[in-house]
Amino acid sequence: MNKIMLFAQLKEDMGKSLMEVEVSGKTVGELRVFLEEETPLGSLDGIMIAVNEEFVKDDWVIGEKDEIALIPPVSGG
Amino acid sequence: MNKIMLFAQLKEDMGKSLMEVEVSGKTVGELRVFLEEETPLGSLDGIMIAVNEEFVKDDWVIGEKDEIALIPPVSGG
Amino acid sequence: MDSQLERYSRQMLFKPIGPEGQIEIGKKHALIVGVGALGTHTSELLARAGVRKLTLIDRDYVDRSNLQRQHLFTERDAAEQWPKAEAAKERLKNINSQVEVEAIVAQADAALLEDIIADVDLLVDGTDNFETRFLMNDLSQKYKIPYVFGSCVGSFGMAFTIIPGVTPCLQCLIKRLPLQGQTCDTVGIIAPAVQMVTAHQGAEALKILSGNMEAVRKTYVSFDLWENEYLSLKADALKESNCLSCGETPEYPFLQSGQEMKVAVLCGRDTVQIRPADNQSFPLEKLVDQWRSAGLAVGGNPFLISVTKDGAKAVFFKDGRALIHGTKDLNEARKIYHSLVG
Amino acid sequence: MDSQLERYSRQMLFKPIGPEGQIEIGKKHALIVGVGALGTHTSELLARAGVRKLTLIDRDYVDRSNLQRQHLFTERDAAEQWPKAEAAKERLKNINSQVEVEAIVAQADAALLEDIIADVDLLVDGTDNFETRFLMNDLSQKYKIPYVFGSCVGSFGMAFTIIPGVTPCLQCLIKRLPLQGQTCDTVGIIAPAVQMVTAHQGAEALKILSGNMEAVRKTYVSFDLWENEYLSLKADALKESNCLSCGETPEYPFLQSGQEMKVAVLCGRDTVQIRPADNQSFPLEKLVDQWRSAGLAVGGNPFLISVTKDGAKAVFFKDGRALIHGTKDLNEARKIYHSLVG
Repeated sequence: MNKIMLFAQLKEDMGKSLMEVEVSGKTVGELRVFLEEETPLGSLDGIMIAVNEEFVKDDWVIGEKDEIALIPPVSGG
Repeated sequence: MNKIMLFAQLKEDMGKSLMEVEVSGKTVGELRVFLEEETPLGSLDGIMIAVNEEFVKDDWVIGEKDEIALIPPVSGG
Repeated sequence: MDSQLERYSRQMLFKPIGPEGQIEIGKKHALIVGVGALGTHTSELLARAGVRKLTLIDRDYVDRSNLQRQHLFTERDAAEQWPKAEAAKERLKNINSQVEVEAIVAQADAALLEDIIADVDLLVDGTDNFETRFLMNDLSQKYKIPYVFGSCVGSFGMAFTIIPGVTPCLQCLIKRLPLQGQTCDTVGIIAPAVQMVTAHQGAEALKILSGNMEAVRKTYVSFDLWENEYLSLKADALKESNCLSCGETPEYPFLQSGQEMKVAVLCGRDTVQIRPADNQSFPLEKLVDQWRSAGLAVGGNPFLISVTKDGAKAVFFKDGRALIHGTKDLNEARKIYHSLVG
Repeated sequence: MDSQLERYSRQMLFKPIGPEGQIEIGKKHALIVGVGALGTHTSELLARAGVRKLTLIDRDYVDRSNLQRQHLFTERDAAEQWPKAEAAKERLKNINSQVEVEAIVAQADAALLEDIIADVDLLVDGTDNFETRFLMNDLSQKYKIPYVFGSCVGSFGMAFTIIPGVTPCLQCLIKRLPLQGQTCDTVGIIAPAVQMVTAHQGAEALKILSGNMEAVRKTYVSFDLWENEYLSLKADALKESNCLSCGETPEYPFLQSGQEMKVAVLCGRDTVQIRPADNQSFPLEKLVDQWRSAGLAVGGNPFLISVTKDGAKAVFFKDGRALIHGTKDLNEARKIYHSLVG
């Protein structure tokens, strides 16, 4: 299983700040499509994705038990 | 091996913020004595010790690869 | 000890700065774009720390609803609707008369920023929108000036230090903007989240200004103070060699005229039209959810959405174009737009 | 919206607070002990957030070397040596005239604190010494009032929220004080470290005051902003069932007369004698290293050590007893003692 941490808008959309899914073997790009299609998160365009405390590109392959964080850049200041 | 993170005064005394030693099997109390006798840290009286991100008492036994942090409560404000 | 430096004694006692670092700080000029929550905190911090010069740019004036989180400002500043940059300058002069403070009450556009960039040593992010951030990012890359990014909303925030030639730039990190409508005007903001961002921005600024480049943070910090979460994320893998801002053949797109957000009064009407920059995605449904959730009146038809806020009515089309009714003031319209969209 | 509440609109838009939480905050009384770096930040934050009442206690006056990190104060406050609590009050009234601010210029001893504790809802740590912190800790336990601990030096700091009956107390966590001489006067302090502590203290205060107890942080935060380190450490295992402050048969040792640090003018001499409280270890060699490293003149003989700071000479004996020469002012002597020892 993989843990996914959600922040800000994404936490609101999902109704929780942590979800568990099995996405190992998928690329990060495939994870985006999966989450957009299977969850209430909606478009993840522009959301930064970190795997094991490191931001990675969409071709990165997720491993078993990898911990994922979805970071929406917010604009306030 | 165990990693020990050092902060503030302790970092100064040791000349570095991270040290590696093998102390698994020792209790935290024994770790205190070991560090006081074998390193430049001097008295660790009053220093808080965390193992794997959790503060523990002096009878706690350190495991292999456990990560240790020495936190000196500072007084400034 | 030099009597002018004696006030910084506690900062000089900090060994990585020391008297040498303090002298370096005292030679430096920081440009703070946006003097709201982040900008008031960082400008106070840098004025107290003893920089040579601070330039503050903000187009807005002080409102009572700013006082909950924007330091430097008082009830009187709000009652008199004093421009933020000028109100900040007045307070900063009382705090540290040795620091030169230049206040510019204007939209921070490419022309203005390129005009004043000559001797700037550091760019500090105090803005409330990504259009201005991408402009600062291009400026940082073109003139090789470190840029300390920061932003926050609710109890959530983030900070990252961009060193040209070393780290990824903002364009590498965020290719398309997630305009999901979480702004301080829709989901609120608590002051501790502001301070958490500025604690990071301030520490990075002091490292850079005192010449301690090796201490600069290499990770992207993201936190939620209400959820008690703190992440420190490596970002190197996102550096793009073909990035248009920091890559091998940079074009600095946000410094090119024609690329910026277009804001214009509609001829003969009390309405301003806004066309966002190209690289923004525009999920109108999410925006509508946010606005409803914030208690705003939302209407519309299959072709457009209208939302009313602070007496002004904004109409959004599906491509992101917006009409702000009830004003001819471009800055007022920008303010309403960013407060709704981000 | 109530026009009095409208200024807090961005805080009420934050859902976990909301209008109900804002009304709660507006009923609460926070006591801030120490109005230095931490205390000025947290008092500004809570005044802007709209608490009903703030009580500020500080024995000291504003000095120019405070201005580098202590918000609220200006050059004029330093030139006029205005008492910190009063200078803070004056500024806070300009920021939020709806908040009642009581300034007390005095040593925060047990008698004073027990006298004013009656309707206090929250204790906020702004002090620079552990003697006062242990006093606040006992007060927190005896009267069942949450206590938000914080401290910092250099770029290093920490924060922890103590909820009586739930979390360990300060006495459980720190049984003996490590008086290693790292104070803001010996190793310095940078303002971002202060803001990092107060961001945490402020968030915890808002949770508690708005009635969001389930959101209160359960971990002990410790960070170093220059080293880019942040730890969030579980502390439950340190709770002691036989703790004298929070255990099953509490004695609140720091509220007992005779247990506090003893400070007295020596008869007929321009000298104050200080005897520290019992639970302190006293590694004189480490202190000497710190003082030398801070550039202070240190002398001595096999029986005692003398150190000169700001024109005053302090003499330390091996058991921790100290003589502060050149003053008959107890508070001045305390200030010198804590600036050297912690």
